[in-house]
Amino acid sequence: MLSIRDLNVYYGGIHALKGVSIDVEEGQIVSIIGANGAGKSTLLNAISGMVKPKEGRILFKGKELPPAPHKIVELGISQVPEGRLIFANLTVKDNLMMGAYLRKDKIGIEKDLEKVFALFPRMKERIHQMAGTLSGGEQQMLAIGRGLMSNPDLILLDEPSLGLAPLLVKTIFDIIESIQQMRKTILLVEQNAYKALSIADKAYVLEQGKIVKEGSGKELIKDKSIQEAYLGKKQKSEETLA
Amino acid sequence: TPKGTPDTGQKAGEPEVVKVGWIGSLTGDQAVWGQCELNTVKMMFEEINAKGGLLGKKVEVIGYDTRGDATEAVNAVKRLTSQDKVIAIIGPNASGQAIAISSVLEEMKVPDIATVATNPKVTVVDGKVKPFNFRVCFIDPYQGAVAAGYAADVLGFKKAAILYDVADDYSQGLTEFFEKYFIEKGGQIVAKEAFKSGDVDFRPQLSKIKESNPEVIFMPYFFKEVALSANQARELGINAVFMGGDGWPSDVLIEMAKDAIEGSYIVNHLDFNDPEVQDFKAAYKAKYNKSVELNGYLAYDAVKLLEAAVNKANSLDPVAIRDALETASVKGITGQINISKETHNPEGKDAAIIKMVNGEYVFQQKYSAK
Amino acid sequence: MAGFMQQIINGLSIGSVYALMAVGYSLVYSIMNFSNFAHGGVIMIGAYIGFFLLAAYKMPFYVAFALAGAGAGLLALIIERVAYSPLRKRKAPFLYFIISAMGASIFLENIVIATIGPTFKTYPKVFSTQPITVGSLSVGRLDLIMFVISAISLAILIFVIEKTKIGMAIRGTAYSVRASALMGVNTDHVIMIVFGLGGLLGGIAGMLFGMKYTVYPQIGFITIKSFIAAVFGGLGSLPGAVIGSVLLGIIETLTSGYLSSQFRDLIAFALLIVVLIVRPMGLMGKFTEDKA
Amino acid sequence: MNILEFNNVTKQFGGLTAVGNVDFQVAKDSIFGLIGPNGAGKTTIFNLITGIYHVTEGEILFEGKRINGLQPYQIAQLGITRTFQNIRLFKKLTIYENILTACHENGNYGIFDAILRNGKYKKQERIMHEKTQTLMEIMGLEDRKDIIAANLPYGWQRRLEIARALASNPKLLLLDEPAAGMNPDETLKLMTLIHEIRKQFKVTMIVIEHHMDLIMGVCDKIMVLNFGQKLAEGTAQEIQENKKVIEAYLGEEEMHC
Amino acid sequence: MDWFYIQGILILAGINLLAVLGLSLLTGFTGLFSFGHAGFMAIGAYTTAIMSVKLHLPFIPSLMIGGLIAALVSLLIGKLTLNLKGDYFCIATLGLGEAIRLILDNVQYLGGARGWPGIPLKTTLLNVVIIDIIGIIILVNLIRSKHGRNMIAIREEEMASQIIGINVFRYKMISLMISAIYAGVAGGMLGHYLGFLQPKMFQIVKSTELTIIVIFGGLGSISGSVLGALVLTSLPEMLRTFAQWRLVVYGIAVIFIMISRPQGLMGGHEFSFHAVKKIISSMFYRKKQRGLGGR
Ligand SMILES: Nc1ncnc2c1ncn2[C@@H]1O[C@H](COP(=O)(O)OP(=O)(O)OP(=O)(O)O)[C@@H](O)[C@H]1O
Ligand SMILES: Nc1ncnc2c1ncn2[C@@H]1O[C@H](COP(=O)(O)OP(=O)(O)OP(=O)(O)O)[C@@H](O)[C@H]1O
Ligand SMILES: [Mg+2]
Ligand SMILES: [Mg+2]
Repeated sequence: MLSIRDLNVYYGGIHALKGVSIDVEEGQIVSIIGANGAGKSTLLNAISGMVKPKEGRILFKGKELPPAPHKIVELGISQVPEGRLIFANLTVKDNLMMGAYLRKDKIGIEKDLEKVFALFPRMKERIHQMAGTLSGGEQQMLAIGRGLMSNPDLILLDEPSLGLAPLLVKTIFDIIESIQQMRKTILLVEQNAYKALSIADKAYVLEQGKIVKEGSGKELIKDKSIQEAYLGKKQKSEETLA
Repeated sequence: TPKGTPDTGQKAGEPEVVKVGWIGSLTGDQAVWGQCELNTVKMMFEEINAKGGLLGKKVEVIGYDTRGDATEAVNAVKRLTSQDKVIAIIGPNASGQAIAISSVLEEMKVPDIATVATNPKVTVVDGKVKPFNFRVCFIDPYQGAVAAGYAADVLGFKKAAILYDVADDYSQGLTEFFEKYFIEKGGQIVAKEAFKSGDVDFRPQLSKIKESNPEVIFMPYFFKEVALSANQARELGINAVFMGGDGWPSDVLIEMAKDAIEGSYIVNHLDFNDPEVQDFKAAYKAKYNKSVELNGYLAYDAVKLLEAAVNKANSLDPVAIRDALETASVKGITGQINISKETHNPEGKDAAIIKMVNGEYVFQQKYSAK
Repeated sequence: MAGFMQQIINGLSIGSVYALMAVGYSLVYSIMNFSNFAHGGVIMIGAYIGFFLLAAYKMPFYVAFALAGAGAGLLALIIERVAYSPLRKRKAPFLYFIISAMGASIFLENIVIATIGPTFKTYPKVFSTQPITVGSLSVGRLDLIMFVISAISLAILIFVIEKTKIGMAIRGTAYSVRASALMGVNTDHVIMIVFGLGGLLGGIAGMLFGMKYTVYPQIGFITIKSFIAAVFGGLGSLPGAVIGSVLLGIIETLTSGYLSSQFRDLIAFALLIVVLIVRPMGLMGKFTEDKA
Repeated sequence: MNILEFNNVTKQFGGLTAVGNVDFQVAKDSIFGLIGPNGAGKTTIFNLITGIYHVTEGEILFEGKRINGLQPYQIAQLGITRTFQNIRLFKKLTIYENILTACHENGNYGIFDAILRNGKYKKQERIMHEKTQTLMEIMGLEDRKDIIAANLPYGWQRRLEIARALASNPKLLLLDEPAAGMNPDETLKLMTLIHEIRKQFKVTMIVIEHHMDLIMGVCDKIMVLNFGQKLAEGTAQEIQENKKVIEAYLGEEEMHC
Repeated sequence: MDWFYIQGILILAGINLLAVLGLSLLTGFTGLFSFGHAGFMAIGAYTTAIMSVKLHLPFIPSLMIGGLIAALVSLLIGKLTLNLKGDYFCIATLGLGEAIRLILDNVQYLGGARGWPGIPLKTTLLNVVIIDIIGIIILVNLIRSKHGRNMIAIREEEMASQIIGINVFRYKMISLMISAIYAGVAGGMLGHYLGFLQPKMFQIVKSTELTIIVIFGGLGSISGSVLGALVLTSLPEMLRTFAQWRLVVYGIAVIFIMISRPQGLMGGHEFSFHAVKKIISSMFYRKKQRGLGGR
């Protein structure tokens, strides 16, 4: 569905992505893990057209992506950005409606709105609150809900569990799986590597702008070096909890 | 030479062309007048050149824009006197600029003839006459006195109101002297209201003036505001006679406020219908396809005065011209100009009283304040 | 009392002039978050277009009116393309936009002086200037028309901004161009629509201003007043812009009428500052506690 | 001895009670954990302590003195500082400049000393630069000295926020989700860092986090908020076993493994 | 070009520069946008003139008093308005500038709108340059100190500044007062350069001209301000021959430079002393290299 070949992105002198190639099959959850600054967000932004790659190709359903971000959304790719980027000056409802900006099917929109409210009842309670005054976690819920509202074929999630309470983190991963059930494709960037790998059909490890490993989620979870670099703590915390 | 005075009566290879400077507003809200002045000067110089030039040399004008800004005027005069080496400068039309440039004129020893700069301090400060500043127009106290005298003595008004532009030097000057002389003549100022340059709505002030029931309203400002305020006054049902100064005359005023200003009186520099004026008016119109504004007449006189001084001095040296200007006398289009050595003003110049009749500027009489 | 009422009417009349100008200005402000000082120039050009269409081409009023609005809207778009869009592309801070806007306004004023000329022009009479009198009070016909037109255009504008999808996109873009783009909004279009609308309102304002007063290259100067009025009412709030304008008009007239016309602006400014001290976001501006 | 006390503090936004009648004490030199579901009012408590919001009711005592009503900078000067959940760095300045700026209380000289560049200025500036240098080293930022803050990846920005907060020698440091955006490994390092900071700077800390490992690993005492009310308070052990907390916040699964 | 003329432009550029330096502290380094600095110039100009003409004080003390009075007025204004944000503050200063002008228009003792001629000519290129250099040194030293850093912090992120203990209001006030002193002294020099003062000289246009220079030169860059003052003061002079087209060209030039260098002339150099150093050192370096036989 999505295939990226040899992608190179620069920020001025900083070479943020160095020849990255990934493939995402329809209906899969593909996770990308990596340390801070590895270039994960940059990769998602390149797909969304928010940063212009210097070299490389991004093919979506076999076709080259157009340069303008709104055209890319039209094709069915939507991003839930890192740091939420909710519209602080709009109400919760309007934020969600912005998510559905390109959709024309009124009934479908209503249905999806109800779905979002079912996922996040807090959003329904706060439907008229200015989004800027929501708590951090509430904003994160809103951002995810907004991403769902565009009913995309491919949804790019940039650290969706950031700042969410443990209970909600669990819910979020459940939601991600249920989104997959709705025959959508998901490209997931996560710091919570354990969770991200356990639900992934396929995963990539990004280090300093390069893909250093790829494989199925299950394989990678068992990988020694990955356990050390990204999951090390998980084992330890399990000890403490036990 | 760092601070070389332009010695025009100079060395080998004497210039074939003599340069005369002009400064004034070509841009900004005073551009109407500036552009007309420069046009007039250009036209006159062509005439002079056709007749053989100044002392046999072709004369050329270098005109610089000042945006109506004193600082810019100083820059422009510095450039004219040092780089362009002009023998004299004509303009500007606003007093602020004319005052600001005098130190440069003195330093570079080049005379200036202001056109419509009516503030007394253009030529005389603290009782001392400024050696290089001259003008061809009458001054604010005189104009104010004429207006007040005519209103009180000839028209017999007792109650006057004043509307003026508080941010404008010209308007403040006329206001002060009109008020002073009108009261001296036993009149009463029943209202004195101000607006600020750039305003377009005068109803609040006019409403207040209306309540004071004046017989005459003195409006010492420029024709755009005159047109607007006159119309608004009539709309508010004010029936008093309007009176104004030399900021009024223009075809545009009539076009816009013909009915409102019917019956108004204006203190002017000349009678537009004077037969002697017609040639110039027609020539200007033919050349520029626009009617000449009031400033054109005074620019005309400034050029005439300069020509007379050069001929009298029989020299193109700026200082010699200055000396000649001190006692120059010439018959101008706005009347006889006799420069006084003490004030550098054209003394004894009568004002022309004009009345608006059927949308025409109709000359009433020459009038001079005692 | 009649005097007082007349002054209030005078104030409303001046206020509605400010209001028409302030709305277009405030609209652009609310999206772009910078004071578009070229708006004055757009208003002025609108006034000239209206003038030429009426005086030289003798067009019917409604046609001229529509064309003046359209022409000014187009001009605003051109300014956006030439002077702002390159800055936007490079994500320059808002101050640079202001300078570019000032450049544009200097350019517009002076291009008119250099080509059409500095003299003011008078609109041909379209509506009777005979005021409507009620008792000893008089109201200009044009004042009434301006009042109605400001009210209608404001109502339409608020409806568009608050209730339509494009309005939502406008508000979204106002907050974050980046986030809106991610939602599939063609932010370039939205910004052009905003400038176009702002220009359109400016053109209408200019033409009505020209009819009521006169046309001259420095009309833009008066927009400083509407800028102040917009701040007074709360920046970015369209109803605020209108209320601020009307209040400013009334304050100005009452000050001239009852306190001192010499110090009118001084008193008006002092009042403005008092209002801002009590309500730092203007009368209708939303005061949001900064959330950490 | 308690460094901070909340007595019956309430904060309302319009009809919404974000914090309602909350009482708690933070012991000096301890690390105090503040947890609770999203929107429970945790950040609001930080905003109240630092004076960014004004309390609706109740009082906040710092070292026994009432601080509500003071300006944020006054509270900061008393020795309370914080990091922000939504990062607020001096974006266009470099890492070094960010910290150096925050060191301003470490050196004391007037405007005229600065203008004259006298000895006092030089000496005090040196102190500030040294302090900055030390902080950079402790926080592991020294080799990124000249990077503009805005261009840093998320995780480092959080680190920089902590460094900046430490620069003003706080007695009480409030960390709002310091591990957000860090992977488990980095979170682990952060834990070590927090212990290190406690040792080196002798600072009391209040930490808001949703990473339970971090909270359980570093906090001496934990308070759980829910809907603006105190739900529970106690040691890590007590909190983990508290039914109400599990139900409202932690979730079942975590306990089973 | 004649030196006499150039000298005049340089003096004006120097006077503008001084006002611009102050404004640069306020706008470029503290992030406050003022539209009323012509008002502070006016206060300085008239005060200085009163001191030297009416009280017969020497020029330099007169200038200093002019600056101080401007600072005093800014203190009053600041107390009222510095809590306002962004454009609200900007409008308040605009109002202030106009208010000052309006008062001066009405004070007949100082000439009212008709102006005040006969002020002694005391401003020379030499004293302008000296005062400018002092002004630059003070500003550079200030910005390189913790006080300057605090101001920059306020510009960058006001809330974070408070949280690290910066008294935001106080520093805004200091910045405003210093900028008012600069503007006041510049005004004093202007009056004693022209020998004439008129409230008209201090219109909004003058304020915006200063702001344009600051931004044009590059926000937060002193070397940019220097360059900006020189370029923008002489640009209208260079365009003189365009007559009524002059400002048309000027407007286009401003837009063109903004869109082609959207960070201003010295854009990207946050700390101008870096820039100054770099420029100077690169100049030396280049010269040296050339001396050694080129690169
Ligand atoms: N706008 C920018 N300008 C300059 N450099 C940037 C910019 N955005 C990102 N970078 C740099 O590019 C690299 C990759 O950043 P990116 O945000 O993609 O990392 P990430 O993997 O998403 O990290 P995190 O987990 O912290 O979100 C980093 O070194 C970062 O400093
Ligand atoms: N300025 C405000 N206006 C209105 N409501 C507000 C404001 N600030 C916070 N709130 C509301 O108060 C509640 C508490 O918010 P707070 O930011 O303290 O939550 P939190 O506990 O920090 O949550 P999170 O873990 O998601 O960051 C939330 O419901 C939020 O929407
Ligand atoms: Mg990222
Ligand atoms: Mg929070």
